[in-house]
Amino acid sequence: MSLDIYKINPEFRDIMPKEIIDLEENATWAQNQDKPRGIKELPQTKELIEEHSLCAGCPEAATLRYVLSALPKPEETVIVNSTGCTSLMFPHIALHTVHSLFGNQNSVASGIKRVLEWRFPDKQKDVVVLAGDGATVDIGLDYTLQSFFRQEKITTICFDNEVYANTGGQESGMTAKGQVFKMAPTGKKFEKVPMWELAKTSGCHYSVNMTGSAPKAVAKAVREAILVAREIGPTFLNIYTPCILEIGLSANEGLGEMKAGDKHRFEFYRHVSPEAEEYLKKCKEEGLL
Amino acid sequence: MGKITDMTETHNWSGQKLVSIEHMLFEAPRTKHFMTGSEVLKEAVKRATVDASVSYPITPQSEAAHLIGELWAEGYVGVYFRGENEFGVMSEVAGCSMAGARTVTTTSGPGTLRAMENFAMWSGTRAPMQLCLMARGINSPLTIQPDNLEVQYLLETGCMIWYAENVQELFDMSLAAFTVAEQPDVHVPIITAVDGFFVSHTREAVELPADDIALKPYNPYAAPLPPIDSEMPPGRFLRDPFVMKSNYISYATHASWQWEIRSAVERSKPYARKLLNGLVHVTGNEDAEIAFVTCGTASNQAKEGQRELEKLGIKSKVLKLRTIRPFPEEELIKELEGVKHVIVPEFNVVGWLANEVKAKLYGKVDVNIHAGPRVAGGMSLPAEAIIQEVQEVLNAAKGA
Amino acid sequence: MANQGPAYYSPYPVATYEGVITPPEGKALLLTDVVDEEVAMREAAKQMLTNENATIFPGPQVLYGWNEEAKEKATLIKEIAEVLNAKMIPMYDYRPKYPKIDPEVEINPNHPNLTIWHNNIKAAIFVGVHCHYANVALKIVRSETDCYTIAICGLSGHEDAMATLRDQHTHELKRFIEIAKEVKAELGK
Amino acid sequence: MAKDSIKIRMPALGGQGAVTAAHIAATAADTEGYYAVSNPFFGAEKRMAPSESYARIGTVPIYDRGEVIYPDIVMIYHPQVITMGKSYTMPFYAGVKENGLIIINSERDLLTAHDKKILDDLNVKVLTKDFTEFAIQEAGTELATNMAMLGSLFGALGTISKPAIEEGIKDRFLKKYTASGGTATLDSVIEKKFKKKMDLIQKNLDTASAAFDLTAEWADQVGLEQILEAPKK
Repeated sequence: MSLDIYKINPEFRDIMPKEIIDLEENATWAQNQDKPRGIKELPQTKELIEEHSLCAGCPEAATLRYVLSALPKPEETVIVNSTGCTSLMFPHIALHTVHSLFGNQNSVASGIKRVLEWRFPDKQKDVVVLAGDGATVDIGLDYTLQSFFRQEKITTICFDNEVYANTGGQESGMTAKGQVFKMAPTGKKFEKVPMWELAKTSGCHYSVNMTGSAPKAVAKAVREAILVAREIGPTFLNIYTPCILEIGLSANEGLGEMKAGDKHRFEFYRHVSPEAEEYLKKCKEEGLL
Repeated sequence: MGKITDMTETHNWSGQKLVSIEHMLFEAPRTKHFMTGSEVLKEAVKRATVDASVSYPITPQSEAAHLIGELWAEGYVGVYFRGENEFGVMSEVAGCSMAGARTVTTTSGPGTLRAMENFAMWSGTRAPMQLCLMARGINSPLTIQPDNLEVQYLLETGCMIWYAENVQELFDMSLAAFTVAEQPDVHVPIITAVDGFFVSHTREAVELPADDIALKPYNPYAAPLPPIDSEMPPGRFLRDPFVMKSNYISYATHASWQWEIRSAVERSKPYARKLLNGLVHVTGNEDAEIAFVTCGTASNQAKEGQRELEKLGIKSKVLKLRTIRPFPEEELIKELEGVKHVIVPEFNVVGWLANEVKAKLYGKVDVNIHAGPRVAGGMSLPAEAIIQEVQEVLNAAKGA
Repeated sequence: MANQGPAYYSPYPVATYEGVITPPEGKALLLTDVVDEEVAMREAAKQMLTNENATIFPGPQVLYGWNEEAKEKATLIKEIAEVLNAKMIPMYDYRPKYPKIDPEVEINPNHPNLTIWHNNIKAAIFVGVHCHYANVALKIVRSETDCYTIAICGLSGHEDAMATLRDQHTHELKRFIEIAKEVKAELGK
Repeated sequence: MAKDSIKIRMPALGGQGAVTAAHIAATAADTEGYYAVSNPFFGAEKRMAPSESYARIGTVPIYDRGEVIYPDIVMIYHPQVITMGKSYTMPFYAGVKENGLIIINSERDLLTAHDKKILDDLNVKVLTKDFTEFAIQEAGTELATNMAMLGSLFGALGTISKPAIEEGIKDRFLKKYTASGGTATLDSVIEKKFKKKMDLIQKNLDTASAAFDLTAEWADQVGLEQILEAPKK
């Protein structure tokens, strides 16, 4: 049983730090729970992420907490990462995760998902990709789209901060046209890549563009996307999580920036294929949503 | 179609009887077949209880990759698909291996270079997959010919590199490779190299055990780190962690980690010695003063040269290196006792094997090392060219 | 830099660099020598009983009750600690912890020296740690501390430890307990 | 004096079946008890473009790999190899060894006086014959040209028997065979023409056999010495 890997042997309980005991006793694992996990439990329960070194007030860090709170079955979930700011958080997630290279995350995830299906034919194991916009849309675009073409049963979540933040603020394909960043000293010359549209065209059964402003909305999208990926095929979430550092905002201004985004540039976009729609309806009836 | 759950204590999912590597290599009765290197790799994979393979077309490895696909269609291999390009494929097999699968893939020349970043990642994450490399030239200009320059680029990736001379060796070596790579104290990727076309497309006699036996499955829980499957503690496990931008001693971690990969490669030696019958194979006159140090097809050509030289009254021997990483330094030094001239014939323009030999023997053996003859771009290296160069070396030595 | 180890601040804190590798099946390794398992067990027990602040570092494979063997081993390791008068500090996972570890109560493979320095540990047993992380840690310990390291490994052992026991399962742990008791009696500890 | 091993170079045009011929030659020799190896020239061959294959046969282990630089026997499958230079080696007999043999598939003599002088000096015998026409007569299709050429090779060698050749041909057409995409397509074309696989094999065997006899007779007439040692059984 996957949950057993968190169970501390009684002989060692007295020497284990609190965070580990908490993980066993007070995290919301899906097993032995009637209701779906969710954002509402964040305040009372042990989170699946420990302290990490992102900037104070980083919307990406907050959004990752929402994502982790919404995983339908974390004890059977594998997360694949990429390089960038996000990779500073990944070692601190209490799940099996992989960081391998910059841009290859959907390829690694494809291999893992297929092998887990092969090795555990009687279990449902979810594979979720978490990466930034540089990894998803620039250096890794081929691998992202090809995994959609191949109908890999994985969920890809792009933390879109519209910039290469970890390397010091360079233009990315997701940067808005006209924005001045490093490597675009006179402003970006072409439009932001409509990745959520590409995802739809490339075969994703569920594609969303949103901001990280509303925790509940993020959690709902994450949950739906992972459930659809389990049964139907690839799913994609683009979540705007601005780099407050690079656009000159202070630690408490990230939420405002995302809320502003909700109104125009990141107006909620949601594509659901007919098969996925039907499946989600079934999930609702079964209490999975 | 077989399912992994069909596997029993004695038989794998395709109904083959599970045997030890020793039985497979040394005890099972064999019959003669006549086939190419591509075909023989299929035969090896068929007998290896392989969980996963990902493929991509590139000459000359495509046929081997097709044939592994046929094994999947027949139910011998669990997971198989065509990836988008070699960078993707090498990441896909990394995923397969990290998720606990016995994994194999193939590539050649430009594919190797495209995928390059992956190989160091493979070893760093201790993923014990096998890459069968069918060496081909590197652009530019475009070439599809046999030329093993690409191996130079792989030398310091932290992967083991073995080199097979012919179709028979490719079969035996690729089976042994799974076993050695999966040893818990080794557990790094292995590249089994052959010269493309010279082995992949050459048809020759080969002795094979029956195909109703297969190697025991890979056990991902007898490994130096947990597989990515949420089934082994610690529950919080990143393979592998990002240690930059931290206030702890990341440089020591990275240094130690890199040394550990090299140590792991070194630990493969006793296993390889046993399963390959030694890391260096010797043919020719034991007491010769001329020794060819070779790998792959250059060994063939040197043996042809050795035989012709003998007809001319010149004694020589061929020291064929079967492993390049780890480098069989101890064996080579022992075999060079009494040798005055080392000749290193190669199928690439830079002479990477000669460079290796020089670096490893420097200050340890008093011998003249001649880096050549070398051919590149797919040219053949006929015995005639070898004989001529040996005579020039001998004449120069006399003149000196 | 605190006390340095036998390799001192070596750029090559690696036993394989000196040609030492894991012991063959059925054997153990003491520094550079392949020895019988019992010889290594005696020496390990002696080092633990005679050095300051002897500590056992149990790793994830025994800390968590993920299978029957892990549960049995946990009981036996606790007993070993009692017999050897040793403390226990867990290596409960392998992440590079942020912002820093508490070296009083935890050890981490990325900077094991911090825990060894802080607690002035002069002899330690690594058990239940995955081999890769044990090896990463042992190389750092070997280079940057004067701690006598002992690996009790369920697989092939660790040449970077000063004493390594391989293929150690419950049967072997029980045997180690018996030997440790003997050594303890001999030493009058 | 017969040699302990020989190298055969087969320059042809893509689609003529020279790779298949080299494979069958080596398989037949292997059946007869020789050491044998075959390989194609390593290129991206297209139809009617130069294509080359090689076979090596001996009573000692064969180590040599790759393109044959110094052949004992050269088999020219198509006149364009010579007339249009569709060859990887120029002239087509470059590197040929003393006491060797050249078989040319052509309806007319393509050698210049200069060529003849060089080959005469090396004591290399040349057989020029229209094996395509021969194949059409014997098998009803030019696609059997390679079989005629093969039969001719073995007729000249004299130490590899017809049953061994039969084994080689059957091995090629009855076993599952790994071929490049183009060859696989050609296989199906051939099969359609002959309707039945066994019929195809019989026609191939008959063609090879007739060419064998014809060449053996020619070898007698021109006094061709034994090129390859008999196998050590």
